[in-house]
Amino acid sequence: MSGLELRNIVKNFGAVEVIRDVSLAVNDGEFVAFVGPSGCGKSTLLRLIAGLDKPTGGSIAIDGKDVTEIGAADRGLAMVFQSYALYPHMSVRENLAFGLENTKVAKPEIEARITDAARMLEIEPFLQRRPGQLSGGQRQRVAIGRAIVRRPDAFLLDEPLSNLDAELRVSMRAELAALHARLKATMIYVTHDQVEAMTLANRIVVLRSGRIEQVGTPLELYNSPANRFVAGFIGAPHMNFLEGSIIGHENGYAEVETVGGHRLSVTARETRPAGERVSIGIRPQHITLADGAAAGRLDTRVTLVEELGSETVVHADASGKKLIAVFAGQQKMKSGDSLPLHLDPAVLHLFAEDGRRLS
Amino acid sequence: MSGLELRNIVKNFGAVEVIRDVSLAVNDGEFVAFVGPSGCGKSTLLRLIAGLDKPTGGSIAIDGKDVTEIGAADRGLAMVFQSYALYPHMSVRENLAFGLENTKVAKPEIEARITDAARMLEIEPFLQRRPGQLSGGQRQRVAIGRAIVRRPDAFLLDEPLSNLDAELRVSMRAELAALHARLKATMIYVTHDQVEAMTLANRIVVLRSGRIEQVGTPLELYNSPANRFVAGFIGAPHMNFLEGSIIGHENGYAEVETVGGHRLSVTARETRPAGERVSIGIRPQHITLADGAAAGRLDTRVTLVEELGSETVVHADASGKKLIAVFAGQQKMKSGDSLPLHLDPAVLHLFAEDGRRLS
Amino acid sequence: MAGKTVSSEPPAKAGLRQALSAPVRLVMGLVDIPMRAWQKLTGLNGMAGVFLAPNMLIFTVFVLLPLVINFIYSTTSGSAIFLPNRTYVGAEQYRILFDCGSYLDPSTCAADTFWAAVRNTAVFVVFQVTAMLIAALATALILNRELSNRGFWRAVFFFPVLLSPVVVGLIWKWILQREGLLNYALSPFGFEPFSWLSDRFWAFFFAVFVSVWAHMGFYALILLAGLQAIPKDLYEAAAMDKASPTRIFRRITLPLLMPNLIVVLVLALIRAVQIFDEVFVLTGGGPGTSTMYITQYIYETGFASSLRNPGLASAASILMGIVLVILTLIQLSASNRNEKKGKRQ
Amino acid sequence: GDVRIMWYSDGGEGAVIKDLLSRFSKANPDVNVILDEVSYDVVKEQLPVQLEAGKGPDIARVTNLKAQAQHWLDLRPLLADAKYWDDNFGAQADWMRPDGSNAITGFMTQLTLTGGFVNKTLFEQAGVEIPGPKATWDDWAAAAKKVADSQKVFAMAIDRSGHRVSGPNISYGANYIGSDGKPAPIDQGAKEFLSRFVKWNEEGIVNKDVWVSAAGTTYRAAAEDFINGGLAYYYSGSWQISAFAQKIGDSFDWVMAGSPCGTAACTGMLGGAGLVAVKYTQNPKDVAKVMDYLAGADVQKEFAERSLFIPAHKGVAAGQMDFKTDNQHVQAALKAFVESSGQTAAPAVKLPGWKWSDAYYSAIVARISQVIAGEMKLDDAYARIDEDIKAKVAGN
Amino acid sequence: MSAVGTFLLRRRGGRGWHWTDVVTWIWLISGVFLMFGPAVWLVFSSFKTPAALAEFPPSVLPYVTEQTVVPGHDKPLPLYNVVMPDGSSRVLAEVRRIGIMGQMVDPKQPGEIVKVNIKDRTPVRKVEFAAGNYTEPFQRFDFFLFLRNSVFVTVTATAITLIVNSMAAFALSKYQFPGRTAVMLMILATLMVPLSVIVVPLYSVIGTLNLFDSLWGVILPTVATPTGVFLLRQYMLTIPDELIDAARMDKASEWQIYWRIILPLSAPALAVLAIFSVVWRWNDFLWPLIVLSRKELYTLQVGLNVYAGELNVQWHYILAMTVVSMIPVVLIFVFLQRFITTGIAGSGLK
Ligand SMILES: Nc1ncnc2c1ncn2[C@@H]1O[C@H](COP(=O)(O)OP(=O)(O)OP(=O)(O)O)[C@@H](O)[C@H]1O
Ligand SMILES: Nc1ncnc2c1ncn2[C@@H]1O[C@H](COP(=O)(O)OP(=O)(O)OP(=O)(O)O)[C@@H](O)[C@H]1O
Ligand SMILES: O=P(O)(O)OC[C@H](O)CO
Ligand SMILES: [Mg+2]
Ligand SMILES: [Mg+2]
Repeated sequence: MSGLELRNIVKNFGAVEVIRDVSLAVNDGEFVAFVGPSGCGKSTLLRLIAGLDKPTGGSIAIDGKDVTEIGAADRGLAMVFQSYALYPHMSVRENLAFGLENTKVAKPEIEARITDAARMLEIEPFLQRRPGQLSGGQRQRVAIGRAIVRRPDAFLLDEPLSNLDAELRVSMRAELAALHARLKATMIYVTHDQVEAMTLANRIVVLRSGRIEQVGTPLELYNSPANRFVAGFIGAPHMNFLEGSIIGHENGYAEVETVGGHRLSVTARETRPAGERVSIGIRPQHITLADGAAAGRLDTRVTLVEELGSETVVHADASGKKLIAVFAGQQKMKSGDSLPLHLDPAVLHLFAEDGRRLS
Repeated sequence: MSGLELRNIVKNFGAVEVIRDVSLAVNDGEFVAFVGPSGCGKSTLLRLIAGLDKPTGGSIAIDGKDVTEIGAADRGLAMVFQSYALYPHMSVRENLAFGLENTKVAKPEIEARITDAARMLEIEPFLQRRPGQLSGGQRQRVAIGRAIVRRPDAFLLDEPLSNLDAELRVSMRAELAALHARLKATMIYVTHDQVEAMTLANRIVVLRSGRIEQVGTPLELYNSPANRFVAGFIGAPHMNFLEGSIIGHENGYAEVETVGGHRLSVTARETRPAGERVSIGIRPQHITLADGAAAGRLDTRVTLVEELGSETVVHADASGKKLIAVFAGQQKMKSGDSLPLHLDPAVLHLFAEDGRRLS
Repeated sequence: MAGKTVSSEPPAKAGLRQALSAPVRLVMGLVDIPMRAWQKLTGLNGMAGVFLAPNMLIFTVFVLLPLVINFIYSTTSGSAIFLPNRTYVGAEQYRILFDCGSYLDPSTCAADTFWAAVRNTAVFVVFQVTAMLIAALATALILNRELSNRGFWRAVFFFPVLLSPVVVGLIWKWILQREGLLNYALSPFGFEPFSWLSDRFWAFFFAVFVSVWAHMGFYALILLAGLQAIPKDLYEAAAMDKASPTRIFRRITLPLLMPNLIVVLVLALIRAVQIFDEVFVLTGGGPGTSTMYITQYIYETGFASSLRNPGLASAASILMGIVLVILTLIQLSASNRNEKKGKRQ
Repeated sequence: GDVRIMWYSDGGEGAVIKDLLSRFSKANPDVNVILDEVSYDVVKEQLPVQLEAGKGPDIARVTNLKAQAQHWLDLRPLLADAKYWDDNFGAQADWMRPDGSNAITGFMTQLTLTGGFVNKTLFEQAGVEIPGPKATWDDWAAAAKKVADSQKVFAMAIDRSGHRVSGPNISYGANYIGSDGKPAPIDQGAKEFLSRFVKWNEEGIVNKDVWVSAAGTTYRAAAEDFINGGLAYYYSGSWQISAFAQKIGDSFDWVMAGSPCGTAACTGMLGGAGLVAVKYTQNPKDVAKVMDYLAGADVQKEFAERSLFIPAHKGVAAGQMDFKTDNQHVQAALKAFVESSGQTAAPAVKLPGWKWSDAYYSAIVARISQVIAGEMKLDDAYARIDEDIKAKVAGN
Repeated sequence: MSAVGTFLLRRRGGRGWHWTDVVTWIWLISGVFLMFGPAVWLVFSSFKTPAALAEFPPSVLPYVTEQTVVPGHDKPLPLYNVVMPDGSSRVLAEVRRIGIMGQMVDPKQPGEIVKVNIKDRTPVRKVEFAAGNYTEPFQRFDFFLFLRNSVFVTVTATAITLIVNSMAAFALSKYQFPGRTAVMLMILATLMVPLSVIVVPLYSVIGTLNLFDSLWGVILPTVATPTGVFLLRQYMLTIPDELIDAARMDKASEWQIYWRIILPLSAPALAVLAIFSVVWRWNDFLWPLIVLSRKELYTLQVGLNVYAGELNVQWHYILAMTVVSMIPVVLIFVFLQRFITTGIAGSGLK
């Protein structure tokens, strides 16, 4: 399997519109990540694909076959629920075996797959326990295991690693990638973790309030976000935006006046009338310290320093506008220091007032 | 409030030892993060502090008063449950109000606090909904809100942000920091997110299999992990470890032979006999590209490249040993490339065979 | 992290369970084959029909059909038992029941005993159901606490349910009669022997008391199961929220128990309206007709004497049924509102 | 073939009949007699349903004989000696056959007769003379009240039953049966006694509890009070004898004193249970064989003597009875009943075979107890009694 | 904590007695007296002779008058405490009673007859259990046959009740289909007319189906009990739908969801219904009475009822047999009540 196609999906809960006209095609074997702010409709979309809910409008096709009216059990998918939904009365082993028994997999094969999955998820010691006797992260791994053992044509994973520690998350990520490579199964993956989305996905779907904002490969989204929302959403800490207005255009560059009368030139595909409000985006990682009195230097004052060990996040104030910059390693800055910053025109993004990308 | 003291806490579930002799003092107003692998006992410890479970051994004191026998309701703490534990039959507003009504807070005050919390948590639109009608992240925010409105002397937060998107998580983090500053409440915070732990906590407690491995400020843990476990656990991706053996000592440096006969010198506090097995740790962010034929250069081959946009994670193979390196920005490497690496002695960590830190 | 108390079984016991479950699995597996086929054919909605079918079949034949026949009875007269031998009289039986000078004064009715029974039943139901609900709820709440010897305490309160109504009536009659245990126990305090059951108030009181005594365990058990189903973590959350026991009860327990409380309310009401056996043995409906309830009236009219009047009895039972349906509808509409509330997720 | 007998017991008679039947079985291996012992409820509530459905046992012990007469089998053509039956059971044959027929459907397993029991010891202790055979109800009431006052017990009690007060009613001249065979309105005779009875209840001469402590037609006996020595005079019936023998034992002396007199007679009420053959049997011949055996004089005598019953068999009753008990009170009481059965007034003999007697009994007991409970005036009660009976007649 | 205190582990944490603990205790203790007391009394009464049963004021323990063998008398004589005219009291045996005077002898000096007014004597009594109340019925009828029938009816009816009702309850709680409310209402509405009222129509149905005089005729009409459907349905409403979603994703058929997810999670409610069903079917009286007319098919309750005659009820036997027939249900209760434990349905969810 399994190409998946969503056509004009709409889903309402009573008066609440949760999914508004979503169309998307997922190729067979593709790894697609759904990202978007909390409550944007990711889980709902997953449930619609799974067949657990019926869309209010639109249709869903799997492998070209319309499955809109087909029940969840007959769509051949496996799902990791955001809430785990483990069978509380079954041991971990039984939880894992249940789906296999349903599809009449032979006993030894079941045994083998469970052993396999348990090793991979590091839950061997708990196979005899009930979900109620597990920690949050252990439960989550069982939930993943339940989907994995099934070896379905397609996986639907709803924030499967959210409750795991960093180390485990890295190894689970690798396991999922390996699994994807091995099974060649389509995977649809909801996550809030940028690293997961960036490293695992072939394509990322950015959702916002039930609409798709952009679909693209991770680097496409990172480097050329279609609009200000995507730009802000992809990348952590989020992109800094400086409001400003067009002064003029020159060789594909737009001259923009921004905070404190500061002028910046940004690549621009379109010519916009002078005076139009635009915003300039710059990722915190792209901000560098200005050495000396270089042109384009932006004077700021440090308001907060967050030491992450491997990098330092600096919150700075530029004429009342808050900026975040990330510097590698541990820096000797502290709150109140003055901080001259350099914004390289090459890494700036330009967005129109309606959020559309201009650069 | 509220100094907290745990003295030799032990907790068993039947035959399973979950917490083994944990002693810890938390100062009034301190922000302490509990981190550790999934299943290490963080939630259990939190529940013990809360008074929801009784320790099998040891005692708990709050503000110097032994509260081991005192019930949860009388300890004056507020908790965000890992599983949320929202009241399913109450609207979000009622969920938030419940704790306040219990303590006979005046109606307008309740109203004010709910409005406040709802704004901060961005859940105003859902105040009339039941938890069942919310997304995972929205529920989690309600769970946080329930604790926040109470303005207790101490907070216990069990992975409160795990289901939120990156952007929201950043803003929630800031809100929690502000709250901590404003209320001066003690906070105990379980998290799997390194950034949260590093940025929020005054001190981090690293747990492993029910034991405390190290307690210290974030940078202490990052820069001088007490042992190999802590070193590996703090920092993402995790620290690389190269097995090797002592060759000799010289001016506080130890000469170590490691993979592929490669020799490295590392600062060492202790002199260990030559031939002893040790391991050298180096954080992925500290690995740099070797320019030319510099000494100490390590020849590796790229096996996997993960592009995160702002940085690139490179998995490399050094004579059969896997190494991970993180480079800023987007790199032009691809799998199979040869990659000469430089390991600066200044950023190397040395650990004894039993894991103890030597450098 | 709810359910910390769930303990894993010892391996031996688990093994036994597995062994025992093997035949069950086999049977259920066999049933699954046609079930799956049917599901393929009809989808989920068709399955609802399958699950309902056995019950509905038995139900229609053995419950619904007799009820319909019962209704037809109410339109006939005579003492013959089987329908074909009876004469159709239309609404005559209902006319007799409703032939009243004033509905407020039973003595002006042709069927004065019927109306007296109706009035008695109404009063009885109000008090009995209230008392029953309170007692059952209190018992369930207390049995829900972490008691040691749980089985023993449960048995204590459930025990009377095991007794047949006749034995129940009899035990209490022996206790309450003039020369009974109660008077005997009271005599040291200077009480003169008193015929409790010959006094209108006390007879009513004990009719309520004994019927509550006899059935309370039944409802308490239903409520107990409901209480145990309330997730522990909500109580933990409430404890963290500094809720007092009363507030936990009002705001957590009560609303989450609602589905089961509705069961108890509906059943208790229906059974209170139908009260018969134990009160019949206890008071016989006396003193006078003060504890004569509607079912006793029906029984007396339709079955007790050799000159039965099943038509009139059926008509009375149909009227009673209609009243009950209305009362139940009212309760259920309340429950439907609560159904959504009580749902987790 | 099979012959099923549905049988209920009030006391030890089940064991006796079992014994007798086993003798029959030995002698008649071709007839398979099965005794289904049941509670009286079965006979009262289940049997009618079965009968109307054309099913049921082959033989049954029944009290409601007349109303179900259409279901009984006419044994006359099947019996070896119908005349024997007519001679010995003819007096009650009408109770168990449709009006106007001459069928032989069965026989009474026992006769019961209502009458008064006296706690002799209480009378002695109070120094009150026990009233003589011709004493009236008023005399008894007066004497019993004296005993009651002196011994701090209740004076009198009458079972809560329409049947029980009908004897006294008839003694005061009551006649329930109208000229058309349908129920007559309640007459002065009945009112004579009933008004007395109500008055005695109000005055505490009669223990009010008995009648007040039930509604409708529910039967309530006052035997317990008597057994416990708390009652001077108890008007009940012959069936109490064996229970008294068992429960009173040696606690006090008691005697059976027949029925007190009214203005018209000194009668009790007859009653009893009959053993009848059921029309729907598959083996009428075998049924007749069994019935014939059970109706035999020896069998009848043994049954009565061992069960402590008053025999219905004329020949046996006329002969010398040797009741199997060593309790002299019982011997005496049984003899007294056998004797007083001769004094039964004509209307009292007729009532057990009258279709509407039950309607009359029920109405009386239901309404009079309402009067005693203070729910109703006596005159209203009389009116209600007539209406109730009318409704019953109309409904059937 | 006292020994009593350890008997009751309190749920609310903390030291000392919370008011809820006090209420609990009062309730439990009065429960023992009020709920259990009459039952204990019932058990003791079942060992009483008919005379002792009829006795007022009633005693708790079964007493009989003590007897002794006195030389010169064939039969044992009853013993009495006698208050002598001089105020002293003696234990004498009564030879016979004439009117209000008893003729007594002192067992130690058999020759001399003492005349005593019966008001001055009280029987010397001892506790004695009338085992005959138990043994005689056993000898008299086919107890084990009745027992077998009862067990068959109870077990079969309970099994069918549980399966059929839980299936219906599943459909009514977890499916949305048109007419769902109507079905629910119809099921409930039939609770409204008591069995005793529809006995005759039911009898015609049974007759038509040829189930008369068959244990199945006893079983079938009772198994579709609305109580069970209603009870189970309301309980199943509390099982999170997400578990069913998960099972559907696991390719479970609806039947598998029913028996592998819903049934185990409804265990507490099923246990309650099983207890009820066992109690009901075991104690059923009216209905079997109607359907069964042959003693080979009698259930215990029907069989035991032979002691209820028209004019006389032999309570001593009935009580004894009530106690005997209660034993199995008590045991079953004790076994099944274990399953009424913490519902765990919520713990698989976040
Ligand atoms: N009832 C129980 N019986 C046995 N073991 C249990 C029980 N409950 C929890 N455990 C075990 O105790 C350990 C600690 O659990 P805890 O929930 O405290 O972990 P945690 O640190 O919060 O993990 P996570 O990050 O995954 O939430 C786990 O290994 C878990 O399996
Ligand atoms: N039953 C319901 N009634 C009304 N609104 C609902 C209901 N269920 C969900 N919603 C709303 O639908 C929206 C989408 O929910 P969904 O669970 O799909 O979000 P999500 O993208 O998965 O969020 P998260 O990352 O927080 O899990 C949310 O805003 C939620 O409040
Ligand atoms: O009508 P139900 O469902 O209450 O069932 C009651 C039992 O069958 C009584 O025996
Ligand atoms: Mg979600
Ligand atoms: Mg945890």
